[in-house]
Amino acid sequence: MGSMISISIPPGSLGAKAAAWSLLLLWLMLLPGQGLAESKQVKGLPPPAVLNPAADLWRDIRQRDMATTGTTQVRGVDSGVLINANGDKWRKFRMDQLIPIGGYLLLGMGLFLILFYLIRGKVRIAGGASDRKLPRYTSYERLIHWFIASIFIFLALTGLIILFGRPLLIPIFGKELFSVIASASKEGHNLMGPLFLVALILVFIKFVRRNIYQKGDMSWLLRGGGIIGKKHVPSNFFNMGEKSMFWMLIIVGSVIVASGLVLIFPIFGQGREWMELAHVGHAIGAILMITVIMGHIYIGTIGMEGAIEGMSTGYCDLNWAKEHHDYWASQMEKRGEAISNEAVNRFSDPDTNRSLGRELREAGE
Amino acid sequence: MIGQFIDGPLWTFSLAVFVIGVVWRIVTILMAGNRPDLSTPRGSASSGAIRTIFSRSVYERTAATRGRLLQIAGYLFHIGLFALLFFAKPHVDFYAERITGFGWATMPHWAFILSAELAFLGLLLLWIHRLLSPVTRLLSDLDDHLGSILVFLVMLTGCLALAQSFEALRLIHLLLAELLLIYFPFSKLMHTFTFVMSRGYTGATMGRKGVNA
Amino acid sequence: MARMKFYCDPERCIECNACVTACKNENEVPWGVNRRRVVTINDGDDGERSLSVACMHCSDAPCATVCPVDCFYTTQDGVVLHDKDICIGCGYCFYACPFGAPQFPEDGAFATRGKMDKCTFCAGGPEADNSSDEHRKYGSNRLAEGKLPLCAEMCSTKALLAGDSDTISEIYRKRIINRSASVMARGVSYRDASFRAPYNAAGKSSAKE
Amino acid sequence: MIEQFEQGVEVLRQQIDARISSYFSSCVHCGLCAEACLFYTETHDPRYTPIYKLEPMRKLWRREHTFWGKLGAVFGLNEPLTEQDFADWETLVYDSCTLCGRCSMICPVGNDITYMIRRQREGFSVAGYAPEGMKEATKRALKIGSPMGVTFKTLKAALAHVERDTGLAIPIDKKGADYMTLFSSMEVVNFPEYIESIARIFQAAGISWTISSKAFEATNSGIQIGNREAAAELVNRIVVAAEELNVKYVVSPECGHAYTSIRWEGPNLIGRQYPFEVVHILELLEQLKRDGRLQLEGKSATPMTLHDPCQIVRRGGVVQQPRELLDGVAETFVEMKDHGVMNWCCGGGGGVSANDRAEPLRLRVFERKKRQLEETGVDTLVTACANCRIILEEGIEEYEMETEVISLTELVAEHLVDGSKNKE
Repeated sequence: MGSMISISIPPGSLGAKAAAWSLLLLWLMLLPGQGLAESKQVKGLPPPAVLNPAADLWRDIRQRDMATTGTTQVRGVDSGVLINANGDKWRKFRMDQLIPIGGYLLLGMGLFLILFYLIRGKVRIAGGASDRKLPRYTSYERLIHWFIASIFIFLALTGLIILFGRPLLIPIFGKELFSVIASASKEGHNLMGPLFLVALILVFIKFVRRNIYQKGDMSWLLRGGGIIGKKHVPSNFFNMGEKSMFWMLIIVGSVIVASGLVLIFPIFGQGREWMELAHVGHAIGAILMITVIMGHIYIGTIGMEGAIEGMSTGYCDLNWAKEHHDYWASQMEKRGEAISNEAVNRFSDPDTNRSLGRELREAGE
Repeated sequence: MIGQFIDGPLWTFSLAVFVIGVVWRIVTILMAGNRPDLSTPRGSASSGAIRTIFSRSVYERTAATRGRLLQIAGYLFHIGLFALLFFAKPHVDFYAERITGFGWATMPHWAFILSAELAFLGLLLLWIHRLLSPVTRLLSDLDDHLGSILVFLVMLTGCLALAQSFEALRLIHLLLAELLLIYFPFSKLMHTFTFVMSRGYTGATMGRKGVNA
Repeated sequence: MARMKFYCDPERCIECNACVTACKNENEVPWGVNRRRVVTINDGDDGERSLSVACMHCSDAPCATVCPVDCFYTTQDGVVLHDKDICIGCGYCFYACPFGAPQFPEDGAFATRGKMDKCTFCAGGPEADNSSDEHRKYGSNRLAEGKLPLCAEMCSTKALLAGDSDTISEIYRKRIINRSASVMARGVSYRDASFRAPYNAAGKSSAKE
Repeated sequence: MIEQFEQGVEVLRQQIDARISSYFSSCVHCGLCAEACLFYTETHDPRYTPIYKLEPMRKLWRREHTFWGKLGAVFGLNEPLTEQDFADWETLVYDSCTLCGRCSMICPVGNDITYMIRRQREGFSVAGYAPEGMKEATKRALKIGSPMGVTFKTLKAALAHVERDTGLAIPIDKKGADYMTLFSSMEVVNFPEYIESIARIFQAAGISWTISSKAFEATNSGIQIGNREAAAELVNRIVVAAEELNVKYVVSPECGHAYTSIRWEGPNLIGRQYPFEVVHILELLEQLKRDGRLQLEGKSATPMTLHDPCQIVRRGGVVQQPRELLDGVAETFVEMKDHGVMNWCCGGGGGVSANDRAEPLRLRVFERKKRQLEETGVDTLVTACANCRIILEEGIEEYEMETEVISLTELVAEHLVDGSKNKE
């Protein structure tokens, strides 16, 4: 037994004996990186006969080697664990890394996009809008795009409220009101989350074939997707950037969904470690995804002329398609899929509907 | 103060508007009257009517892609909403306290959440579809959008108030539900009741002809 | 100003669970919520030790740091309390707490979290002392009545100490001195001086001796 | 013109009954009916959505039967039904609807959209917004007795021809006969084989039948254009003739809308029940076959498929009979993918065939039928409606297909046990 004691505490340390009596020292031992190494060996004194055995106990349950769990009458996951060592790591991640770094990343992306817009400006259709259009997305494709988009925006907003609400919103709204907002965000986030999984599956099934990397994608990447220089780089239905974004969405999205499910359903017997890990994955994935999607939204709306048409009306301008997706556009044009603007308007614009009767009658008479 | 108003008089008022409005709407429809059908029937009108009232809920496989999507989303939304409305515990408790005086069997919590998920899935799909499809863009008027928005908001605030611990969230949910109740009799939402009549009339005519409609 | 702390003496705790029962009874906590639990290490083996744990009312509480709605506060007595009207039941405090103190009433089959509940050092919550609201949400407020938490008061072996940290560290210090003195005076090892086998981290292996 | 328009609105107003009110109240604008309409599925033009074709009537209903409409009308907020609406919707109501009734089968709230369009046409025709072709046809039907201008003289010539070919005497104006047979002008002009088949089948089955010289025309342009008075007049002629001849049954020809008009709409148009029964020729044939009075022999080896005429099957209820009959005469009978009550229209029903300006559209939407036919892989198409037959033949010609279209009655006649001839 003596050996046992001497392993734990440097021999001959009377100072250690005194320290072990102190409650404060027990507290210190709970903190990582703190030990008793600083106690100095005093020469000429016999080895310690007595040490507080509680010190050993506390060191063990401190879980540095994740070994000691006890039993308890209280049922529940992890109820036998006396001290959860990872909690502090998780706290540090959240407070020292996630919130500041994540916040600056999102802010930085916003600023970057503003700067980019100011420098580069809107990417115009070089040849101007043509009088013909190509069918780009079917209504089902648009439906699932806007479905995943609306759910994503809702989840991103509610998630960001929970993450950044304390530093940003509490000063504005006060604790009481913010608590209402946060509770609503949490419940909404939890309820809508599983729908993101459904949307992700639908998007994956619908778009995966067009997003497999093809010949020509590499050269698109090497030429910077046309950002460098003024020349447009030809590409297939989706260019390298869009494909990469798709795979990011699928892979990171799966991580987010999987970790999210771990977090909202504490019924699988997952302990704190799992949830902490899931939270880390969820947060990193979400910040990454929001950053990328910000770029996606930018290039889809104010960043590029004619880009949103495909997703809103289902048709894109022929010149736009030739400039940005030349391989696909020329194929489509060869197959005679280009449609005149009037025909497109007739199908998508409700305001021109009334003229049909007259048109038909005039054509018939 | 405003909470008491929402919880008390406004609730009573909206319920009254809803009940009186719905009855009034149904009565005015019936008052328009139908001419009796003099042709010799081949089959029974009443059994045709009953048949159609139920058979129109059956999936129609001949509808094309868009039709399939519409029908599936329609099922999800309606089944989810029905379950939420009548078998979610907070709702049943509310009815028991305010209207009926007695409660009934409620869903377990997981089924409650699941039906909310389904209802949201269905409603979102249907709504985005309404905004995208040329057909529904052409057909939809303010009433359609207002109805969708109100139902969506009621569902959303209901989901945000899921924690059931913030009075403010409950009141927002209740207020929107009351607005919905007031709006209900004057809108498309009346199809909740009139679909029985529509299906019944059509079913009766088709039943007389011996067609399973 | 006093700084309230718990300390559980493992040499004295006999795993009677009276503290758990006392806590449940005094604070009327719902099913599934356990503000205090007794954990036994090396159960049934040589060197078995038990500890009663609850919220330790940390001086720099991790739960308060991570709370997204900032619902925690520390009283003048150093007791860490939270406001249930603000809590949204996110569970972050549960992830961060080293002791597993925050508890969540299960809300149905998916076990979505209700509002967090934890040991209050029998000091209630932010509501007026001993108001019915406070009692309903947080249980007793014995501190306001000048009493210490019931778990410690009930402890038959006085293993669980609660009170001002100066006082309880003094009590514990005296205990250790007394134990050591008795050991040294008799010139035997601690093991021989004690009724109980000393705690052995290796667990079963020590049984051979 | 203004007066005519106001009359039209008034007529339209009278059409709105409890059924239509509940239909409009129920419609949630889901747009599912578009998927059922071949004019939409073939063109993807949203204006061909069935319920959209009812916008004028809905406008009137909304203004006069709903709270917001009435309120808006008081404050002059919502625009009233204008003559321009009639003008704009005329083609939608007449050219792009064959009253096939497929939308009525698919509507999730159970709206009978076809019924509403039929009603809306009443207002349109009174207001003067109807296709010239249909107006003319109605005029001819009222004046001459047939929309195609076929007089009894023409029929008589055709009958004489049949008598010569078959050697059978065709009874005309025979009082007390059991069955009075009607024809459609199309059959008289284009398919006299039909008359011959009828004569041979009735002879073989030993049926006492006759043709009225006063009313042989079964088609009813009044129903297609939506003119209640004209429709009632045309039905009344048949009823009067049948009563004069004191027949027990009136046999409707294959022609689809003729069956609907005489069987289902007729009594309501003239406001009384008939002292006789109306049967469709297929109903009758199937009945005879079941009773053993119709002996058939030999089955055609060529695989056949069936085009269900909308008005007979979906809107008429004669669903199983054609299939029973086909079973008796065809070895291989292939059903189309969507058949029976969910069959796709040929594109020429509801007066569209009488409407010249609708021809390009009609031929375009024939693609649906073409696809359906190609899916079956069968080159022989059996149908039971003279109108469908003409439209199908035109479509087949337009798309240069090899399909042969035959009438079910004629097919049955071909497979008669040759008892009649042997006896002679």
